[in-house]
Amino acid sequence: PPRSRWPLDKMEYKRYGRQLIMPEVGLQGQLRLKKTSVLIVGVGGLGCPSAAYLVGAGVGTVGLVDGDTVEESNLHRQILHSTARVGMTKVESAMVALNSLNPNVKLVPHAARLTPDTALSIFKDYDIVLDCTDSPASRYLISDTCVLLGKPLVSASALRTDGQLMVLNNPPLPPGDAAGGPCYRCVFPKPPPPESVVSCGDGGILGPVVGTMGVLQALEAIKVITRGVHSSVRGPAEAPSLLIFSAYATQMFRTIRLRTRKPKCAACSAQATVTPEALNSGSLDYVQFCGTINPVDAL
Amino acid sequence: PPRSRWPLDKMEYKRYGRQLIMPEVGLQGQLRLKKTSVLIVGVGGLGCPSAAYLVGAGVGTVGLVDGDTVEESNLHRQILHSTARVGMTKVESAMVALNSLNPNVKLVPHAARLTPDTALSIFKDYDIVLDCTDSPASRYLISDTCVLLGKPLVSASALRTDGQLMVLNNPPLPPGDAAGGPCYRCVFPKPPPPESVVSCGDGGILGPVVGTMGVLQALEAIKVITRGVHSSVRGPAEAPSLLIFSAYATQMFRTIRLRTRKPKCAACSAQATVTPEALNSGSLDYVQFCGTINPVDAL
Amino acid sequence: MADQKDAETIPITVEFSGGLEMLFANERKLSLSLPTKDKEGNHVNVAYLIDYLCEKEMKDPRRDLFVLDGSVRPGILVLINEADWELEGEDKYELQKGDNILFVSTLHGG
Amino acid sequence: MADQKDAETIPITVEFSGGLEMLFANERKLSLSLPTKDKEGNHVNVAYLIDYLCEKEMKDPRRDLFVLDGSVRPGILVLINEADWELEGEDKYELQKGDNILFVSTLHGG
Ligand SMILES: [Zn+2]
Ligand SMILES: [Zn+2]
Repeated sequence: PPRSRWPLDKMEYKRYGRQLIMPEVGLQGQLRLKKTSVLIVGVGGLGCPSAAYLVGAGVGTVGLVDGDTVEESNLHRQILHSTARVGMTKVESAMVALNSLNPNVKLVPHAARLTPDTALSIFKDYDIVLDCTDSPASRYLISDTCVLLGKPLVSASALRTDGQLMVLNNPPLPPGDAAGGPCYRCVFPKPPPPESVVSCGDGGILGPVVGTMGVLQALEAIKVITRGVHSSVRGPAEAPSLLIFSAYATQMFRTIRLRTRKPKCAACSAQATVTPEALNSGSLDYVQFCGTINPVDAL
Repeated sequence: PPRSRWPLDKMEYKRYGRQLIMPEVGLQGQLRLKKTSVLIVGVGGLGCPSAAYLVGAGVGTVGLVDGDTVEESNLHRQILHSTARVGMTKVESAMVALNSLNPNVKLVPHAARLTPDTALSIFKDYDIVLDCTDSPASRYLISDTCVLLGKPLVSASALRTDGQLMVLNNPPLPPGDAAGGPCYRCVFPKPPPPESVVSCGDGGILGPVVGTMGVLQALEAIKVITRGVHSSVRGPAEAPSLLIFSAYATQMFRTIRLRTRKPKCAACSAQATVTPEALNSGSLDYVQFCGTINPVDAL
Repeated sequence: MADQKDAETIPITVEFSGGLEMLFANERKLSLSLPTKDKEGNHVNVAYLIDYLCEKEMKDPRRDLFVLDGSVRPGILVLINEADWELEGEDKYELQKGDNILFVSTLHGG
Repeated sequence: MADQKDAETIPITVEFSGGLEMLFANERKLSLSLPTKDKEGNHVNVAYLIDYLCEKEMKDPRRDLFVLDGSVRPGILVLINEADWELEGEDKYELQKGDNILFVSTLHGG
C-alpha cells in the first residue's frame, strides 16, 4: 500500500491523543513506543499493572514470561486476572485482559519459568526488560542477561508495605564501558543470605503497594522509550537512583542516589565473569548462588 | 443460618490471605474492609485503578458515580474499560471488569454526573469517599458534601506529568471542631481563575502518572478503613499532608505538611455558610463559583 | 563593615510544580540570591520574593496566572521548606539562607 | 576544656526500611547521640555505628540478619544522607552532626 502522509492511523491519533499532545511524548515518542518491544518477566502483582499501562500507551510488542497459573490468593493484587480464570496460566489470562484493552498491541506469550538456558534466546528480541519477579535468583539472572544483550532494565520489588524501584543498565553500554548504567550486581554484588529473604506468600503484601511499584515501572519504561532507548542523540540518562516506598511512613517516597558501575562488577565490568558462554553452559547456577530458604528462620 | 465460629468464609481467608497476615490489616482490618462502603466519584484515569485495588482488597460495597460513556481516547489510562465497551457508560463498563475481578463485592451504580441536589442523598450511604473527578466545581462540591456528612475524603488529581494526593476531613469531625482534618476549602479557600484551569483533554496526561495517583488513593483509603474510620479508639490520624508527584523531576515524590482546619473556613468551621439547606436549595452554584473556562487562554 | 553587610545576599531555592514551571521558561528550579533588605530597609520576605519573581524571572506575559490582588492567585499553594506557608506566617515570612520555596498549582485533571 | 570536648556527642538519625525495622523493635527511626571518638581516639565512623546498633539498639537476637563478617550483610544498602555509601567512603565515612543514615533491606517480592 502507498505510504500514508500521516505516520499514524487516524485511530491511533484518537486513542493516544492525550499523551501525544504532551511535549514529553509527542509524535516522535509515540512512534518510538510503537516500534519498541518490551519484555515483562513475571505477570503477578508488579507485572499486571505495568503491562496494563504499557499496552494502554501503545507499545508495539509486549512479551510476557511466567510459568505460574492464576490462584485465588493472587486476585487481591493481580488485577489483570479474574475469578473465572483461576487455574489458567498467568500469561494466557493476562493476554485476555490486555487484548481487550488494546487489540493493536502484539502480545507474545512465554508461558514458562525463566531459566539460564532460555534467558538469552527470549530476551534478544526485545528492546527493554521489566523485572517483575519475586526471587533473588531471577533478579540476578535477568540483570545478567540484560547486561550481556545491552538492554535497559526496569526493576521493582515489593513486600508487605514497602516497595523499591531502580532503572538499571541505562544507558545499556557494553560490559567494561564505565559510562553505562550500573547493573543489579553493581548495587548488590552478593546475594542476601537465604534466611533473610521473605516472599509475599510468607510476609504478606498490600495490593496497592505492589500496584504502585508496577505502575511506576511502566512509567519508567515509557520515559526510557520515548527518550530513545538506543538513540545516540538522546540526552544524558538520569543519574542512577533507587526509589524507596514505605506506605506507612510519614514521607512515603524517598529517592536515593546510587553508585555508578562497579569497576570489578562480575557482570558489567571489563573483568566480567558472566559471559554468554557461562550462561548457556549452565555454569552459572543462580539458585545455588542465592541458596535456599529455610522459611522457619526467615526475616 | 447459625453463626460460624470463623468470622470470614474459607474462600475469604484464601483470597485475602496475603493481606490478612500483615499486622497492618489482620483479621480486624479485613472485617472492617468487608463492612465498609466506599464511594468513588469519577470512573476515569483515577477511578479505574483505585476501584480495581479496593475491589481486590475486599471492601464490602463500592459505589461508582460517573455520567460519561467510554471513549477510545480514555483507554490509554482508564484500564478497567475496553475497546469492545466504547460507548457504554463508564459505570457499567467498570462494573463488568470489577465483577470479574471479585464477585464478592457489592457494586452500586450511579450513572449520572454528580450535582448539588443529588450529592447528599448519594453520599449518605457510604463511609468514605474518593474524589476521582476532573474539575474544580466537582472538587468543592464533593468536599462540602463530605464535611456536611462527616465522611473522610481521599482526593487526587493529575495532569500531564504531575499528580497530587491529599486525605481530607480526616478525622471527619463535625464543622466547628478544630480537631477534625482540614477540608478542600481550608487548603483552597477560593477557586482558581478559570483561565488557569487545564483539563486532561487540553493539557494531556501520561497514563501511569494518573494511574499511580489512583492506586495511591486506594492505598490511603485502605489505611483509613483498616485503622477504623469511625472508631473512637483509633490512633491519632496522620498529620494532614499533600503528596506531590512529578514524573520527570529528579525527586519524583515530595510530601508537604498542610495546615489544620481554617478557623474561618466556609465549610468546616463554626462560621460555616455551607449547610445542607444551602446545598439542597441550589443556592450554592459550584459552576458559577468556579467560573467558566476560556480554553484559548488556558495555562 | 556597613557596606559589606549591605552587599550580603540570601541564597534560596525556588521551585515550581503543577504547570507553573511553564510561566518560568520551563525551569522547575531556580537558585536565587536575594538582597537581605528591601527598599524600605526591611528584611526581605516571601511577598518580596513574589514581586521579584514577577519582575525578574517570569518569562510569560500572563502575570495573572501567577499573581492576583497583590498575592499569589487562588489555586497556588506556597510551601516554605516543605510546609504550607500558612504554618509559617504566609507572605510575611522572612527569608533565611538556604530556604526552599515551592510554588504548586493545584491540578484538577483525573 | 578537654573534658568538655570529650563529653561532646554527635546527634544523628538512623532509619530502617524494607523490613529491617523488625530487628529494632519495629522502630523505623532512631535519634542517637554518639560519642565523637571511639576507644582508640579515632573519629567515629559508620563501622562504629553498625557495632553500636548491634550492641545497644538491636532487640532481635538474630544478629546475622543485620551483620555478617564484620559489616552489614549482603542485601542491605547503607545510605548516607540519601546517597549510596559507596559514594561516601563506605564504613570509613566519619559521622557528622545531623547525618542521616538509612539501612535498607532489598525486597524480592512481586
Ligand atoms: Zn554491574
Ligand atoms: Zn474547611
